Amino acid sequence: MITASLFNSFSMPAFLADPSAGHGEASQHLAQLAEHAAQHPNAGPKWVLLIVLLPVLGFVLNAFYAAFGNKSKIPAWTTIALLATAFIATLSMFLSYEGTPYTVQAFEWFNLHYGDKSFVANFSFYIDKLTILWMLFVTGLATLIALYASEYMSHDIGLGYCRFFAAFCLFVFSMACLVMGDNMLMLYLGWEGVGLCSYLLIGYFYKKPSAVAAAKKAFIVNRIGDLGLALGVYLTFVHFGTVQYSELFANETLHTYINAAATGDFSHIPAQAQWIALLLMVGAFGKSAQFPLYVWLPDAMEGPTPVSALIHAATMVTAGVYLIARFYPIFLVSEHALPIVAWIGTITALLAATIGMAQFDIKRIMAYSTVSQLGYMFAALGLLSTTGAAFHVLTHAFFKALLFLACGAVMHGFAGQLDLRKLSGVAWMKGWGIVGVTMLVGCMNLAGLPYITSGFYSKDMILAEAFITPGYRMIGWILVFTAILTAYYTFRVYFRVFVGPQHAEPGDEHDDHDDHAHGEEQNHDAGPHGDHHSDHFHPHAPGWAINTVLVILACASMLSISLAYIQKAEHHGWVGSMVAESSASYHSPYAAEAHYAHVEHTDMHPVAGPVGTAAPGKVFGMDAHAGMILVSGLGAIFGVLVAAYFHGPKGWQGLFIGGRTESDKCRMDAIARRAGPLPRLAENKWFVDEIYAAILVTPLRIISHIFHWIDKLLLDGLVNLFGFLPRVFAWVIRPSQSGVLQGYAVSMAGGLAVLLFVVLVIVMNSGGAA
Amino acid sequence: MNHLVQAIDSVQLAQLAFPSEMPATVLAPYLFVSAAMFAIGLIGFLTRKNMIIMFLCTELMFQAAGLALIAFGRHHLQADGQTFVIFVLCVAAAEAAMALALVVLLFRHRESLSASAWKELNG
Amino acid sequence: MEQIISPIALYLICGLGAIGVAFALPRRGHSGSKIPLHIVGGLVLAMAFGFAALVLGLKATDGGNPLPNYFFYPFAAIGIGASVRMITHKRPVYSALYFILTIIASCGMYLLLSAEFMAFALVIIYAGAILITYLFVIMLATQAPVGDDDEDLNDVDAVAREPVLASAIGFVLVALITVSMFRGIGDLPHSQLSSAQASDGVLAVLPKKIDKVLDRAGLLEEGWFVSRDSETGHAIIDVDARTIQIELVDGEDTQGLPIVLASRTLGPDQWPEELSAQNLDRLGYNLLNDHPMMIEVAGIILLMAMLGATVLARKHIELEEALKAAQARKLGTMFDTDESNSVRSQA
Amino acid sequence: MSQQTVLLLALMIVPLLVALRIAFSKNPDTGYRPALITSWLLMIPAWKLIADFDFSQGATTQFAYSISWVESLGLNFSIGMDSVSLLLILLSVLLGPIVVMASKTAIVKDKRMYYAWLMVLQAAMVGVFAAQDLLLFYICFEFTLLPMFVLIRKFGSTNRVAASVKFFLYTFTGSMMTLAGMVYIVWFVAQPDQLGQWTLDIATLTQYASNMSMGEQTWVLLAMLAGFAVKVPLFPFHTWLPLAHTEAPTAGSVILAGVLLKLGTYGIYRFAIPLAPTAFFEYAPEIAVLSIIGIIYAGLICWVQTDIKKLVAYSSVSHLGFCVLGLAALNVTGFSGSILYMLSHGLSTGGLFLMIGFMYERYHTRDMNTVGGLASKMPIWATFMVFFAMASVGLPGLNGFPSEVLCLISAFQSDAAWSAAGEPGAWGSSLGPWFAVFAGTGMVIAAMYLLFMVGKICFGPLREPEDHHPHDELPTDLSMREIITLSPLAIGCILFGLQPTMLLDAISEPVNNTVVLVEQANGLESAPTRVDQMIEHADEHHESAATPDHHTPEGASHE
Repeated sequence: MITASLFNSFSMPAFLADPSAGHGEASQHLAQLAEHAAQHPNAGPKWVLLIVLLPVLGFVLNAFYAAFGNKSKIPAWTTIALLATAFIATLSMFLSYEGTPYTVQAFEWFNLHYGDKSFVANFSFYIDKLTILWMLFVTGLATLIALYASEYMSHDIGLGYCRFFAAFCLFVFSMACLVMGDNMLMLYLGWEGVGLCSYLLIGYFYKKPSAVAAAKKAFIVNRIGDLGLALGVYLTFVHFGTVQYSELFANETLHTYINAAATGDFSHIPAQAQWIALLLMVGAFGKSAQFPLYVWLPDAMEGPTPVSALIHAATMVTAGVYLIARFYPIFLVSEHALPIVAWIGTITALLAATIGMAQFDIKRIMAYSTVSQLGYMFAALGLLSTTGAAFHVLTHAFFKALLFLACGAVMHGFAGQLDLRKLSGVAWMKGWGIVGVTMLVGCMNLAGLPYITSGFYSKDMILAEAFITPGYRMIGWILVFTAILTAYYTFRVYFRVFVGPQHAEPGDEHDDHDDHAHGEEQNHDAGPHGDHHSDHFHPHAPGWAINTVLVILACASMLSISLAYIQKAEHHGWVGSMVAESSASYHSPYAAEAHYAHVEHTDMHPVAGPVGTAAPGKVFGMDAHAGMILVSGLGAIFGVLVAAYFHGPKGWQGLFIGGRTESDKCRMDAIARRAGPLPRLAENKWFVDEIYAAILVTPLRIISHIFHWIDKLLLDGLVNLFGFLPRVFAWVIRPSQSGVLQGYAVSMAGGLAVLLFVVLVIVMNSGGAA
Repeated sequence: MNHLVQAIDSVQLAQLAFPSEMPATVLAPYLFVSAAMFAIGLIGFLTRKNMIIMFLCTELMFQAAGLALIAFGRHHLQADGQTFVIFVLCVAAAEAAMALALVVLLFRHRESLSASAWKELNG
Repeated sequence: MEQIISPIALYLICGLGAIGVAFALPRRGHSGSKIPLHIVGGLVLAMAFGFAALVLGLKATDGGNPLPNYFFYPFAAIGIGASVRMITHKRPVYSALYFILTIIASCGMYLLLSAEFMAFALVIIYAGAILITYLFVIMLATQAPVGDDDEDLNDVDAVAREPVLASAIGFVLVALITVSMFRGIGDLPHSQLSSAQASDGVLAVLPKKIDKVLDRAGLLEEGWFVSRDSETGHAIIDVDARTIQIELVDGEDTQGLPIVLASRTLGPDQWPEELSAQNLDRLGYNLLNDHPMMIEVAGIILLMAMLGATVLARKHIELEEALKAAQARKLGTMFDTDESNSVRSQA
Repeated sequence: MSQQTVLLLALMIVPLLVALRIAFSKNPDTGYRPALITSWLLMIPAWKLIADFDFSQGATTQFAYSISWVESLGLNFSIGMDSVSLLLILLSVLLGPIVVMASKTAIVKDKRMYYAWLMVLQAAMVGVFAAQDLLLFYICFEFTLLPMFVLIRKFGSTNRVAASVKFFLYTFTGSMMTLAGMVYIVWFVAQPDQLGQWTLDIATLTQYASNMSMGEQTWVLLAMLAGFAVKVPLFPFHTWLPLAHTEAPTAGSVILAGVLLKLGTYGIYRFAIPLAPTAFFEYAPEIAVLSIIGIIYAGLICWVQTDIKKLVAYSSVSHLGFCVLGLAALNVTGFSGSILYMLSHGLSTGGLFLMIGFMYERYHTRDMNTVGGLASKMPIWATFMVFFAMASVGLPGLNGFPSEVLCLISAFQSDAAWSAAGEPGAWGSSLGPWFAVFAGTGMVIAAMYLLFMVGKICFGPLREPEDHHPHDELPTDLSMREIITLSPLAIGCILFGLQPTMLLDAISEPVNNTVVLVEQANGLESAPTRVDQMIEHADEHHESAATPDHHTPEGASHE
């Protein structure tokens, strides 16, 4: 009921009320570009295919290594080399891009002709700036993380190592298909492909039941989203008659709809067209772990950390953002899709942040923070700021990968220990300095400390958008609050794990170089094992590969600040320039005005939807951007301070006011004990998993069992009954078959008599012969 | 009295052609006898256990059928009835030959003529 | 035409018959009762028979219709009585003999139905051949009872199986057959042929017989014959008008047709007394002309029956292997000697 | 008789001859080698047929051959193939060597009988798809039962007797009704006001069948569906399948899933639809509902199975629901998708059954609670298992996907309100988006049960039966023979997934013809649909900006 009223209370802001805003033109421009691509299919340079082919080659090679029992690091080096080449190819694709999208075809895939219609979806690729943007960080990060993994996975050298890198390559291939595909089926192929790789990599330690369960959960929850996506794709084809981007974006019908939406009048856009966006949205929610389908992502941390970093933080989970950005025109013609996206994103951001605050497993905290940050991106998309979303995707990719890899380094070094209560002062340990510093960089970015972090700029763009868009101020406030929480939980991790007194309890992972190390520890006797760890444990510090990658990523995080300033005037920065001229180029007129013109938008009352209480573009009476710098910057600092107060080490450098003496005793613990059920609820993730189990999984399971019994007893019973009836009948009449000749003769005579009688009756009734 | 004269007339066997049409009232008693004989044959077949008697009863039923055939042929003034009785006779003879051979065979196996001695086919 | 016999009466008769037969069928254990049950059954059956005769007779005389010949009644009575006795008698030999009696009674009825050939054929084939075979088999296959008492008889012969049920079914069946038969019997179409055509129509196909009879009656001079249809070869004779065309023939032409010199017609007054078709003529003609296939079928049936009976009744002789070998050797030498003999004789 | 016709005949006759040779050999353990060689050699004529087939005229019956048998009744022995038949024949021939190779160690006694019947089955399968005469089709259709019955009865596992009897009686009862329906059509066409003479030629019957009244067509359709729905199997008639699959030997399961089930859908496509077009059009929604119930119901049942073979068997029921859904949509995409499904399901589910068979040979149990976590012991096996499971889930790039896509699109398309302008097959009739949505849940459910299976059998800690000891002949992991057995299927899955266009092109003409036939029989034409009108209307509205709105598109509810 609440949701229903919520939906009714808002609808799509009529962003095109002002004809001067130029979106009709943008739409026209897009159509021209797309049409150009449609008229010149397969016009791009063929070497672009390398980006896709190299990972496939990597997969095949790794499979061969596995088949021939390779026991060296060659799989890793092969992968790194190939992915690096792919990255270079992407770079050259970026550099050689001339402003018009083009397609490159590998081979024909679907080609069904009937009548004058056809269902065409080829194995070909559509290159525009959005694609390039995504592919740059996908291939770049993949290369770096492969390097990292070459060291991280070294205890699994052998079959597992090959398996890991094969799946890794397959993932990059799938991601490339997802991002570069020139039609929705290619996107779907990539979409499912990354799902598969995610499944394989989460379940990498397949002997651990929890890993298997997490992998299964990830795949199935994603599959629910995929169902939405698939239906959306099918409906697109059914409605627009094509799934190819170039034709779709040049589709006249679509532009008719966009023009209709520009007037704020959605009543003439058929429901079918509006449903497409809603269905695609479900897919995006699944892949990008948005409420209510986010539950798989925290569990996915069962996988090796490089996987968490690449797939579950930087690239795959942003596929939902890419999807919505790519199909922005379709989302625009849906009255309710974008508002729902905005609200779901906001709710997810808040919910995940609250859960993240109360977790103790540092990887899970990062996972929830990922969910939360993805919520930001979705909110941005819903607020018509694809630029903001894309920028946040980019910065988030860097700093979250960094954070994960740093956590992974800790995990690697401390035998799988992830509990922040059992680690302390890691940064001060020998050989862990680089990890400590880079972790700090990552945390600052995630917390969004003002001006000095790229995370601040991207988040600020989203928050400003929320405040200046009429009717969405509430979202803005929620996101600001979430930003404070984010700062808190981020630095909670940092303060507890990386600074403070040096203390470490190793995890339960046996660190021998065994192929099957991760599964077999359960079979070992726990007692002596544990002693061994606590008494003689020496964390082994990260090697050069890990450190190099961490440093590069930290630098990248900091350097991406500059992106906000490149081409700031025209496009909101470099990312904006990449998003512009793609199908995602519909950025909010409000933002445009706020940024460039500083004009008061007194006359911009939307046709549909309620008007915000404050005049658009004003925060605390200031320009939205300036106001945001104030609000979110202060909020972030506030969050860090709170974290320091509750979790900071006592007297740490004499600078902060922390009260933690040992790793597991801090002020927060005392408060949490007294705060009633709330912290426990948050720690248990608001029991969302349990609720799902209770209202979805268990009933479904029960229904399945009921079906099983129905099948066994009722349906099969009926069949058996039909088989049984003749037997009963036979049992009844069998005695009549006495075997005595005269018995049969009697029945023959009797039968003849009956027959005659019947004939006689018929003759008499018909008044026959007599 | 003229009935008696008529009777003697028709027994003159020299006068062999069909003397005249036979009305239905004359046909009916013959058919009645035929039906009765058939019924008796049937009952005999159903009740008697001796296989030879049973075969005799089938012969009796053949006789009943033959009588009806000839009576109808006479009624219609046609020879087909008699022709069929010839056929019936052939069948009866063949049946008798086979049946008696069978009876002998069966009797050799069971030392009994009872039809009930052979009931391996019971269900 | 109305029903010959009322169904109610018919059911009654059949009911009586059923009761009678049921009583009359053989059984054990009634030696104590004063009146033997089969006597009672016989009486009931006689009642049924008499009642039937009465009903049929009354019905016929009511409408002024003719009744069957008086000889019919004794034949019918003997026939039915003998057949009842046949199925009720405890000794198979007697049954067979009673069956002969039934056959003889049927023969009588055949005679009344102007089927004298069939009557005699029946006696010869049935009574003479088939029943004798039966008697042989009865004697072969049955152990002769030790004494004359019923108690000495086998159960097989002495006890009827389900007499009541069988009688009921049998007579229900017969009641239904007769009811349905008698419903339509009055409406049976009469023969299209006149009586003369029926009996003498066959004469036309027997020209040589006509020639012979006319010749014997002195109606044909030298060279005269009955006229024959040039195509079919039938005699030109009108049995209704009782006229016969005769002609004077002088040899044959080149195509084998007779060269007719003169012809005239014999009137009804000149129709000789003896000129009539015998029953046998008609039967033979009918059999050979209308039902030739039946002869073939009957022949095959009889042949097969003969073979079957031979195979079935053959006694399997179990020979030892050695014995077989000896037999074969013996046969072999026999052929050898034959061969050598013939060779020698040729030489 | 052309060379190709001889080859086609050879595909049917050579296996029969080999079967006879095997059956009459003295040694009861013979059979594997001749069967193997024969089944490999049969590939040669099969490929020759493909090479010579004129795909540009896919709907024409090619390599046809007909000899009259009983002329007065119109009985002929006539064979030939259009592209749909060709592909299915190909599938049958391809599965031949695979099942023979898979049986090498699984069948230890009575090999002579086993391989002889396998060869007979091979011939019957080719015959049923090559038949151009109703009677020949029916004979071959029924003749597939007999070998299968023997394979289950003699070579199945513990409960084989009950399984074989149920399999035989159930399907046979159904197909007797099919026969009745077919006989009625033949009789109808033989009426003087129709063709006026007896014929069993399928093409001729198709021409006249649409003259039947609606009532007649309904009965004919019901009769034919009685047989075909049991064979597919459609939802309430599926209970024989899990039992038969579970008890059958591996090769039997593979053929059953790979080809025999397709006889049902092929029958619907080839007979039920063309011979009762009006009735099928009328009852398409009901049939679709049954298929969707089957998809969901069987899928959920899979989820709670512990017997792995039963799980895969139920998954067949679920998967073939998509196939029937595509047929019920009665449009080009639907038919194409359905035919693709017939082909693809044989590869992936056949593969799964092989995997299970190989596992069963080593562990002698199918209970997932007893055996599991095999990835650590049998990595190659586990890799293939995951691969085929993913193919079965419908992962894009593998074989399940193209067919699933087309089937679901077709369900959308067959509702005019949801279809783009002028789509052929969009008559505003039968199915609609809800069909697609509910059928689509099958995708999720498929992932649920297949991952459940993979998770239990491949992953997790190693579990083996307590009395397990290594197999005498077989290595721990897959042997080379077994890998070679699996490879064609795996390669087929990938090729199929990446090159569906090849197949779509091949079948496009017959499929289009069938759709046209249905359209004509129902007096439908692909008129501009309501969406078109709505668009026009929206344009007008946009230009004049004053027209009041009369249109509320159907299904456009946002509540």
